[in-house]
Amino acid sequence: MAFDPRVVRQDFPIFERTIREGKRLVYLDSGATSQKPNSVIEAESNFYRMHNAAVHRGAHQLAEEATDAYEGARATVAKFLGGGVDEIIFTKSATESLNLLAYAFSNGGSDNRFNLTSADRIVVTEMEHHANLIPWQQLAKRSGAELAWFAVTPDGRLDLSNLAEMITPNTKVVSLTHQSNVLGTVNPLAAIVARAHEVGAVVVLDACQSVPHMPVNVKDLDIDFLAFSGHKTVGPTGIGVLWGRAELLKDLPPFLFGGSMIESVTMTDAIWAPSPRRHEAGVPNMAQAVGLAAALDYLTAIGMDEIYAHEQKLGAYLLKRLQEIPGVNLVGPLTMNDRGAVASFTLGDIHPHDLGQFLDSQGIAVRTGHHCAWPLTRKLGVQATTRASLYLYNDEEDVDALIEGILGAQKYFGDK
Amino acid sequence: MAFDPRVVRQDFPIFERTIREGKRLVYLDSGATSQKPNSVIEAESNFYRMHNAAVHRGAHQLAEEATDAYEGARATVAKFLGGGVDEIIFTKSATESLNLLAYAFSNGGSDNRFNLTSADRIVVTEMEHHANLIPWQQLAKRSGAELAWFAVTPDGRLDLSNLAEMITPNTKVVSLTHQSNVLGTVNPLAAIVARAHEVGAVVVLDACQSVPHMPVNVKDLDIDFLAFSGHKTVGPTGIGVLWGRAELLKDLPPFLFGGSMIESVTMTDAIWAPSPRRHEAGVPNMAQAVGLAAALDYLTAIGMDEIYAHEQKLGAYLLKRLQEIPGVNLVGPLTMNDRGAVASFTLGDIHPHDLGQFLDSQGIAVRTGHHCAWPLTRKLGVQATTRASLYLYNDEEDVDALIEGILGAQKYFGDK
Amino acid sequence: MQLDSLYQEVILDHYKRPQHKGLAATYDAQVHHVNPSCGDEITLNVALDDDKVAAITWDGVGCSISQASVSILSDLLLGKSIAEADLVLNNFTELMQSKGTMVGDDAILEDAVAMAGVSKFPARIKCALLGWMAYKDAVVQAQAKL
Amino acid sequence: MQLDSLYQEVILDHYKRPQHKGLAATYDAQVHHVNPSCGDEITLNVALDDDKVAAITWDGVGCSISQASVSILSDLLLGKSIAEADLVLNNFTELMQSKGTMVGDDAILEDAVAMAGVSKFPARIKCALLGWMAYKDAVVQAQAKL
Ligand SMILES: Cc1ncc(COP(=O)(O)O)c(C=O)c1O
Ligand SMILES: Cc1ncc(COP(=O)(O)O)c(C=O)c1O
Repeated sequence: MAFDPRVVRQDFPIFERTIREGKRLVYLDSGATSQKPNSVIEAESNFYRMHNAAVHRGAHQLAEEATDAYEGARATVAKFLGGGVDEIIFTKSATESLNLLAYAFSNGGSDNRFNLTSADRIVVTEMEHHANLIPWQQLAKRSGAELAWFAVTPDGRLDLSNLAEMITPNTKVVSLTHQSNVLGTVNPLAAIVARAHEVGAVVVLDACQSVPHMPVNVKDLDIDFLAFSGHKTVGPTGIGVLWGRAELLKDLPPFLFGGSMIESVTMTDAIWAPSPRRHEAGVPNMAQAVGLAAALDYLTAIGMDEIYAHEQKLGAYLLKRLQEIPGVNLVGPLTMNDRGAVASFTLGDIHPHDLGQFLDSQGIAVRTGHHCAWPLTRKLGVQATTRASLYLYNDEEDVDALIEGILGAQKYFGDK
Repeated sequence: MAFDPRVVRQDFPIFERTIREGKRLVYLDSGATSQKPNSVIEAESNFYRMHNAAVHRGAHQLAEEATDAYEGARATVAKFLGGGVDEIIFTKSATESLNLLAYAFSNGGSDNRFNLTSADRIVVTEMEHHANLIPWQQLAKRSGAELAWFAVTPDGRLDLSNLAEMITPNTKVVSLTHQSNVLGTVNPLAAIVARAHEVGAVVVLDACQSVPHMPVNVKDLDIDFLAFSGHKTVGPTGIGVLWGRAELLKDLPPFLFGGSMIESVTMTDAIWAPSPRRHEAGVPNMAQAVGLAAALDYLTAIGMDEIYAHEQKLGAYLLKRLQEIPGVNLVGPLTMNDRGAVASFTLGDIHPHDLGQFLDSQGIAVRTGHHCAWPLTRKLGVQATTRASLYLYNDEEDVDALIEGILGAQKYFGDK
Repeated sequence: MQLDSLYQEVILDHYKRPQHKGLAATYDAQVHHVNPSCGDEITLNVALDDDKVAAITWDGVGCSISQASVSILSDLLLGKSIAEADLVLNNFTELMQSKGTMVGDDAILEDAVAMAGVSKFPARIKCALLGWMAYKDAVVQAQAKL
Repeated sequence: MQLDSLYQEVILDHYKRPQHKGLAATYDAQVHHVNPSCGDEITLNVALDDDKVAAITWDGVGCSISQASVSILSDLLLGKSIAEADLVLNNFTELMQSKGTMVGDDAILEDAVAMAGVSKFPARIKCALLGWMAYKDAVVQAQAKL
């Protein structure tokens, strides 16, 4: 059966409601967070209603069932990413996943292989979300390591002309986004990964904006760590994932300390459990892990290839329609080559906040501002942009509504 | 209307199911995690179905509604604890709350008032859960500060005979549990808080086992920080709270770095937002915060005083019935003075795992092991204990079932 | 249309013809405020003459609400005593937090009552307050110098 | 009663009359293993004679499953070649992970087939494996010394 976003939409109860005096909801803010299908909402509720107990802890039937559900969710995530079951760590968000890693690089003491010193270098890019920038800035400050970054070209691509000079032999971590949440740019990983591995650095991928939208296989990408958030992947809030190679996780020092992450404890010392347990302190976000598994099952049933193809087509339509409007100034690549279905732009003299407000009055949800990528926004020479981000439940009608909304805003703010 | 646990139980859908071949569920493991009423499950589902959007970020109606719901939840938590709205930080769990604090004590640099050095002392107790012990152990290792602890007496109380020598003038933090998750002991705070404040130390309260079970008011207790978990408070998994005095939070350095916690960002530096935003990086666990507010509303509607009175009465009954059984050896105080409704015990030669397994076969859920308080278990001279922990939905029938189960286990393992 | 309650004529007028925009060369205090959620910025200069607001000038980039609001503010507070200006400031802040339940006292707020509609759009309240918070900050700094 | 499939007579017998309990004074390797979720502990000594398991002795505290399992193990592996013992070990591990779908090959596992029921109780599998993992570890260490 052909992929049909209108059929998909029926799985998402939020589309049954209306916005601002009866308008149809045109949700173009999935880059911030996605909507949830019934199966995800029910998986979480069902866990509470039927199987709720603390995992790994009780010797009773509910605890067994909860453990099965939680560990089953881990297996689902592993399969979705093409990683091993013991390579999946549940966190509360991609933000926590990336912080976990950045702390781990200074938590292990001088004999730990991840320990950074002032002799080392950390490489990021100028298009990072704050969540994949500030943790590394802080690690640099803590450890004395140097922070360096790939620049962004005027057309919104990474400038890799200085690849070998940027990823120096003393580079220990290269952390970058798979797809920019502002530009849509999908970064070319092969050359970066090859160079990083050549110098013995690990590659960390912020996959927040790729895992929801395209097939992502950690083995094929040959990366070392990957982070994404459940809530952008039609999953619940309060759940994120860190995938890491087993061979690396085994030596990765812990970040959060508490119950269930230990092998033994005295008043003065503790010995850590093996991964992934070592990295999951306390009673976990069980219902959210189960909800995330339902989300990935939902996406898998539709097919990530189908979703990708749909978004490529719809993204091309969005770019085309936007460029027909005089005054629209797109940031980021102008074609769909290595690019996702998100468009950030300015509109003449109309401030993004005002445009966003007008669109909202028409039922159209977009995001405005610097999109938590302030250095990038500054580099692009804009104060703020308006961002429309598409997902599996959007269709051409939604894009048409946006275009009409933009024309309406020009009229509204121009006429007055 | 009189408080009736059988009526309360009707709000919790899990009690409609049965265990092991049709047995009634006798859930005595609320110390590990509590069950959830329908209103909590529905609050979370309803957020996804009706209002889901990224808070604080979008200029559209859903984002406004989500922000209202999330900030409304913060106000509910503040009111429940008797704190200010800006004094509530949402985390994923008490474990994260306590780690946030412990990291903050070394994240600020030498001019930050919280920064610990080798001249300082951290004081905990011997009855701490690993979540309130290991983060401080690690802080001691990072900062060079000394870790000291109040001992536990044979009858399961804190030994405060050396209060003034323990909380020395160079003590900067005193962190302790309000109610022991193993012993049930409720610690006397007034003298500890007075001495801590006398020497200028802050008092951190692990309220995981008190907030769900008794009225807790941070102003009355005169403490400085408090942590608890939603999932033990009839709330969702994946949400915890850190309360802190506004006057302290304002200088507390951040822990997780990323979106929404900044005032401004460049490639090399960041300036932090004020609390509580500074301490909530990334898209938050919005649905879980909303669920937690529904949980606290649920408890408030019943009345924390009512719940406390019920548990005191039921706890007394539990202690009495247990002590009637030859072979039962209770750890912790033997009366309900300054004590909650949880009982940990050994049973002659029958290993807790075997007892727990037998009880499970009767539909009775208890926890066995060291309950994430291994140093305490060792101090008490036991390998492991069996723990029955009560909550608002338990009644005398549940206690009777436990007693019968214990007698059955003695017969089962004795006869063979 | 609900939107018109936000974008009153007065607001769009001030947005298109901002008052006192362009920083004066002399001042008692200069502050720079940013709205971290959208990046809007404002620089504001204040000069005092004893307890009177002798000059307010500003520059900045931002949405119609933030620009109009600071423009209205500078018209409104100029020449007032610091105490009078405080009254206006408090009145305005209260109006912004009213969630659409107040219309604003036009004897005190004059043109600024046009901002009443903003209070119904929580995401925009920070825009409206940006200039006012900057003014508040600047006066404190200027007074500290007296 | 499902519980009886867990607590087989053989298991309770071994629990009450553990075999080879009490550590021998001489050994090639000694290991100490702990089950971190319940605190159960075991110390196990192994002595090898070329490629043969010449002695296994142990001491420890734990539940009936963990105690019976190590008692059965020491009876079963004593006198076997390391390779034969490995076969038993692998067979046993597989049985434990079978979630109740296997009955166990009694030609290989002998008394240890009585542990088959444990595989239906996920929380107890670690108890059953505690001694076996200790044995595995000890043999590797003992061989390293040869
Ligand atoms: C006293 C105490 N402190 C801390 C915790 C940790 O709570 P959580 O696992 O929800 O983070 C618990 C419960 O596990 C506890 O009982
Ligand atoms: C590229 C990118 N990285 C990281 C994040 C942070 O994700 P979260 O806020 O869910 O932790 C986001 C989304 O906000 C993002 O778009």
